[in-house]
Amino acid sequence: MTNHNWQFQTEQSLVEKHGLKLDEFEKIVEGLGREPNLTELGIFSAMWNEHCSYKSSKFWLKKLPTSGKRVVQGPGENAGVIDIDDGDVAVFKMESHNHPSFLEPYQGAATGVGGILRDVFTMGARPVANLNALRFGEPNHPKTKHLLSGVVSGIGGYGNCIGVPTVGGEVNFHPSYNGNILVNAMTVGIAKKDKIFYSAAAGIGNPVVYVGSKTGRDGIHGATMASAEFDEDSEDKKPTVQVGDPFTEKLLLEACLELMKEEAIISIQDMGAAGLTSSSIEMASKGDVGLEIDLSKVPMRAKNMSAYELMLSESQERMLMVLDPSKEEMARDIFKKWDLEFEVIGKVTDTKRLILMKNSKEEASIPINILVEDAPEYQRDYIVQEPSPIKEYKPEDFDQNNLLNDLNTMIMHPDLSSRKWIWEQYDHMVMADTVVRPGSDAAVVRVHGTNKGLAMSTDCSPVYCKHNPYEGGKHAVVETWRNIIASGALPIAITDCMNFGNPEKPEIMGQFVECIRGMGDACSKLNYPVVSGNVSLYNETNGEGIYPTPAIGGVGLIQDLSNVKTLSLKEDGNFLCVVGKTANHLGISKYISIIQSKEEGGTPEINLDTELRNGNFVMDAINQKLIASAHDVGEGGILVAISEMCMSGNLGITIEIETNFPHGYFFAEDQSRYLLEVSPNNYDACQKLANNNNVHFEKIGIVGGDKISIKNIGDQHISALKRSFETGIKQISQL
Amino acid sequence: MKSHVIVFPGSNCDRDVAVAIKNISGHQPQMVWHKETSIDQSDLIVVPGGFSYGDYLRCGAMASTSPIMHDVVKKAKEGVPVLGICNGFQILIESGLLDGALMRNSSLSFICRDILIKPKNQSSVFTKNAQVAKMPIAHNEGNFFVTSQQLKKIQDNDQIAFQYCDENGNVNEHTNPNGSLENIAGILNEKKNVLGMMPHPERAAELAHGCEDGKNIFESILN
Amino acid sequence: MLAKIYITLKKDVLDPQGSVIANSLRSLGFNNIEDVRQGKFIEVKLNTENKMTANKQLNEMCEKLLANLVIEDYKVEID
Amino acid sequence: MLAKIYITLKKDVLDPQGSVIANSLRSLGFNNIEDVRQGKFIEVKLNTENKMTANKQLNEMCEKLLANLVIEDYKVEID
Ligand SMILES: Nc1ncnc2c1ncn2[C@@H]1O[C@H](COP(=O)(O)OP(=O)(O)O)[C@@H](O)[C@H]1O
Ligand SMILES: [Mg+2]
Repeated sequence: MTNHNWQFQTEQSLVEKHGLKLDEFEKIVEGLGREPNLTELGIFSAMWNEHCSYKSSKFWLKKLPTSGKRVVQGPGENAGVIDIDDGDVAVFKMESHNHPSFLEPYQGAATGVGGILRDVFTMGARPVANLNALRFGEPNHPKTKHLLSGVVSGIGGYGNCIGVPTVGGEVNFHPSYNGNILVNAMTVGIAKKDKIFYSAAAGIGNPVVYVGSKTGRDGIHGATMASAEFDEDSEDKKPTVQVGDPFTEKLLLEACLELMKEEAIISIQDMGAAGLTSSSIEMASKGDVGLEIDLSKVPMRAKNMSAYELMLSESQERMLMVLDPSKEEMARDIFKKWDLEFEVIGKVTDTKRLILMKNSKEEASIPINILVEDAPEYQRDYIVQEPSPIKEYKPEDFDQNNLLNDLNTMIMHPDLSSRKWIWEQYDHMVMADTVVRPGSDAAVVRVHGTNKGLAMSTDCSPVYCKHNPYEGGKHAVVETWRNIIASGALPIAITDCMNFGNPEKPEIMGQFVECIRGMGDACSKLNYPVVSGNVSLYNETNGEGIYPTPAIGGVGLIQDLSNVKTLSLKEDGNFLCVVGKTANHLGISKYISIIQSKEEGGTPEINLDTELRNGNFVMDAINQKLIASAHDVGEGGILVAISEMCMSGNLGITIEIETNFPHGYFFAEDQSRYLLEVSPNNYDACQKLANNNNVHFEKIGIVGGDKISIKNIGDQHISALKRSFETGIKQISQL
Repeated sequence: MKSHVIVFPGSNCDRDVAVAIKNISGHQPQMVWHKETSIDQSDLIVVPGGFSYGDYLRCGAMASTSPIMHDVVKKAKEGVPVLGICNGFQILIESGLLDGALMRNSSLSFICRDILIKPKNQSSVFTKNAQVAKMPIAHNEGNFFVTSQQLKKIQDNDQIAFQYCDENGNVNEHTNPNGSLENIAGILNEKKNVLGMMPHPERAAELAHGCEDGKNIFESILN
Repeated sequence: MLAKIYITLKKDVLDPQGSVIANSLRSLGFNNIEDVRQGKFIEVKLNTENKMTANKQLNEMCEKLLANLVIEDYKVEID
Repeated sequence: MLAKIYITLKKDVLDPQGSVIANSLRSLGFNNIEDVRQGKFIEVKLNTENKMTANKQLNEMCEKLLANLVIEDYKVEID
């Protein structure tokens, strides 16, 4: 930053408290031709912060592949839209609510869910599924129990009440999140392709309508407190934590969907972060028009709210719409029926400015383009660090007599144990279309009234990303791809939530750049574009960044629900086969971290050609009805994956494969692998299909009994394994 | 065959139960908004699950004061079969059609999973063909409570419809998901034409749900 | 006029929430806890000056909606 | 010793329950309701006779467990 001789009336400290750099302030003055007043400063601060402007990330996000045959709407709207045939589309997005959830886990997580639901139903879709991606600190960190139970009950509290099933997610524990947990929420909705709603305002003179809850002093930018204007009775004016009201959201959802059946809405935008500010500016900017808003018309919950507060309040469960004036009364009746606020607060103008009035006084007048197009954009310096070196492990370093004990210890660990304690607190069946419940690879939700379904999964391995951001970025994408394939679906597109530390540090920016590059390569190769996403930077405590965490949410389509696969073993006598080669890559594996308490050895690499071949083979084999059950091999390696199949199906297995490096074979985290249960009748056909496609396919055992028996090593009862599996996460809640 | 499903603000299993009834009986039930004051002639009134009024204050309390509930109570007293599921059960209790109270689960957390129930009463229109059945529960307040005198009364009068059990029909504390007195999962009124139950039969009503045990209850009323 | 309403579980009704709170408090080191019961505290702002009618109204609100008399008792206080 | 603890939402924090209860009461005909706020009322039985220490303990309980200070205020009363 240049060294200024501060020549402005506005206090320098006030500008800083609004998170604006001094040269950014200069840019504002230049654009306006004068200094901004406090309300305007607040508006710029909100629009130009990282969250709204993507100023550090935009340049790199543009590199992601975002188009494809099925993409109806890529990034840039409230949510992405993909074509799922027959005139139907799936609408989805993932979003972070990290900081609020750390401050108040229940409300933070709940309002996170509420926010992402609105993003999806704003587009005209009925939400049909919620997922989440959660990261907490170490299991025994003093805060973890409180945060875990608060976040889980907050997610459930909101989703259960509004009646959208929470069907999946992921959760990890790692010390890098001790002071900065991650709560990423994803919603998937379904709409008709010809009934999608967008945010661009249009029609000069058309009414701008506010609907939903009243506005209070919820979550107003911390800067309010600091600004001189609020010195007297400042106690009263303290910004407050947002509290979620899922009941009102349910009413808002039904009212909006009811109104959307009529030809009344010209544009619609939910009020999310930076509330009325970002929603009104977004509408105006997309539509290339101006808006004039009378703030005294905004329904208020608290007394004496200033223009500044009204514009920056983050009260939940609110929407802004531009209506066809001839439908205004009809719309009002619908909202009245649902007991919701409905207020015309302004109109569309041709000034291309945002003009705010309050009690006939002009409170702000800003050209829209300087807020949006002229927003700062940075190409921050970055350093790409050398990935951690790959370590070769040798059989001599391991005692094969401990192998089954090690397995037991691993599946008891909160990172690998059953997540049942979590998903049993979520209503994962409301709407009665959940075909595959949590606990398998991807969840499957039927498209209501049809025989097709959507498969969905969220994934990321931050440890992989930390030690090799490029491979880690690839991995996060590919892991959802595999999960979706293993459930019997065709993967179609992803959403992402990029959680990183401070981008002003070159090493962190380097992680971001490399993760994006990895994601982009995987998406391009797999024809699996990014249609929406969210960036959360500055996740740091005491100067320490979190591990790079590009959480990915993938969605796939199953044309015929009879092809759905789960990971439960189905039948005695079937063969268990592995797809993909195992090369004893133990680096950064769960084995090394849980059993040896080390984090070393290098991230496994993914060959995207092999990945594509193996995935296509599994899809073909499922579509040809050759497969009884399927599971991808993920963290923990083959033996953990086999255990999951056994425990879920309550069936044992005899593993016949012989290896001179059992720990390597059974716990390695080599990529691009799946386990398939195949009946003896279909085995030859599978083998042939694999050969024709140059895919490594190998029988490793026979299903049956109530134990996992490994030749030359020993036995483990499934019921004992299950007891260990179910303690992991539950234990934290009992700490 | 005419059936009605009451819709309150915050109901969220109204569509699910309507779909189940349509699939099983072939007839589309009529949805009745809570602000209406009367229901046409009906062979079955369903008070569905969900979070009427957000479950704020007490589950079912505010819905039980809705305008439509006068007529539901009246029809119930005239003998029309009334089925309350989950939040519907809570509403029927709050409206005085059924005895007892539904308190917070003893685990203090929401529980969504499959459970097994077995019929205790086997003579009502709802339970006459019932057997041990698997279906999901999904609730925060399903912990059934009555005073000891009331318990004796509902026992003597054969009003206990379902109890939580295991595969073999054993009823004990290990098969009790929420702390309910006597493992009670559902109860009937004195005349046995009103049933309230916490489990969701409409979520176990077709192959895609992975289990069809819930159909039995609808079939025995509808066919 | 501001009224305060206290809703408590009847004596012989089990209070699962209260017992969990009691246990949590004990495990935090508060060993002298004998019992905890959790109830509701509702503040109602009424537009009236007449205490008598207000009192009558508030009792009616409790009977009709705020309390479940099967399991709960209530008490009304007017400032 | 019996102590009473009142936990209420901070003044400007949204109380979704309170507003729905208020609407519900209005639709039952109580038209003069201005506002309703719902809080918690916790009764704690402590095995001690010393009011001073009890008071200190109870405040600690509120800070550590009973109240969520991010959104709630609390008040302790000893009989
Ligand atoms: N936070 C959560 N909420 C709901 N379901 C979860 C959550 N975390 C994990 N699950 C479910 O648990 C199962 C296992 O998750 P995960 O370990 O991430 O599987 P995988 O390694 O196959 O990706 C999946 O069905 C997933 O949807
Ligand atoms: Mg997963």
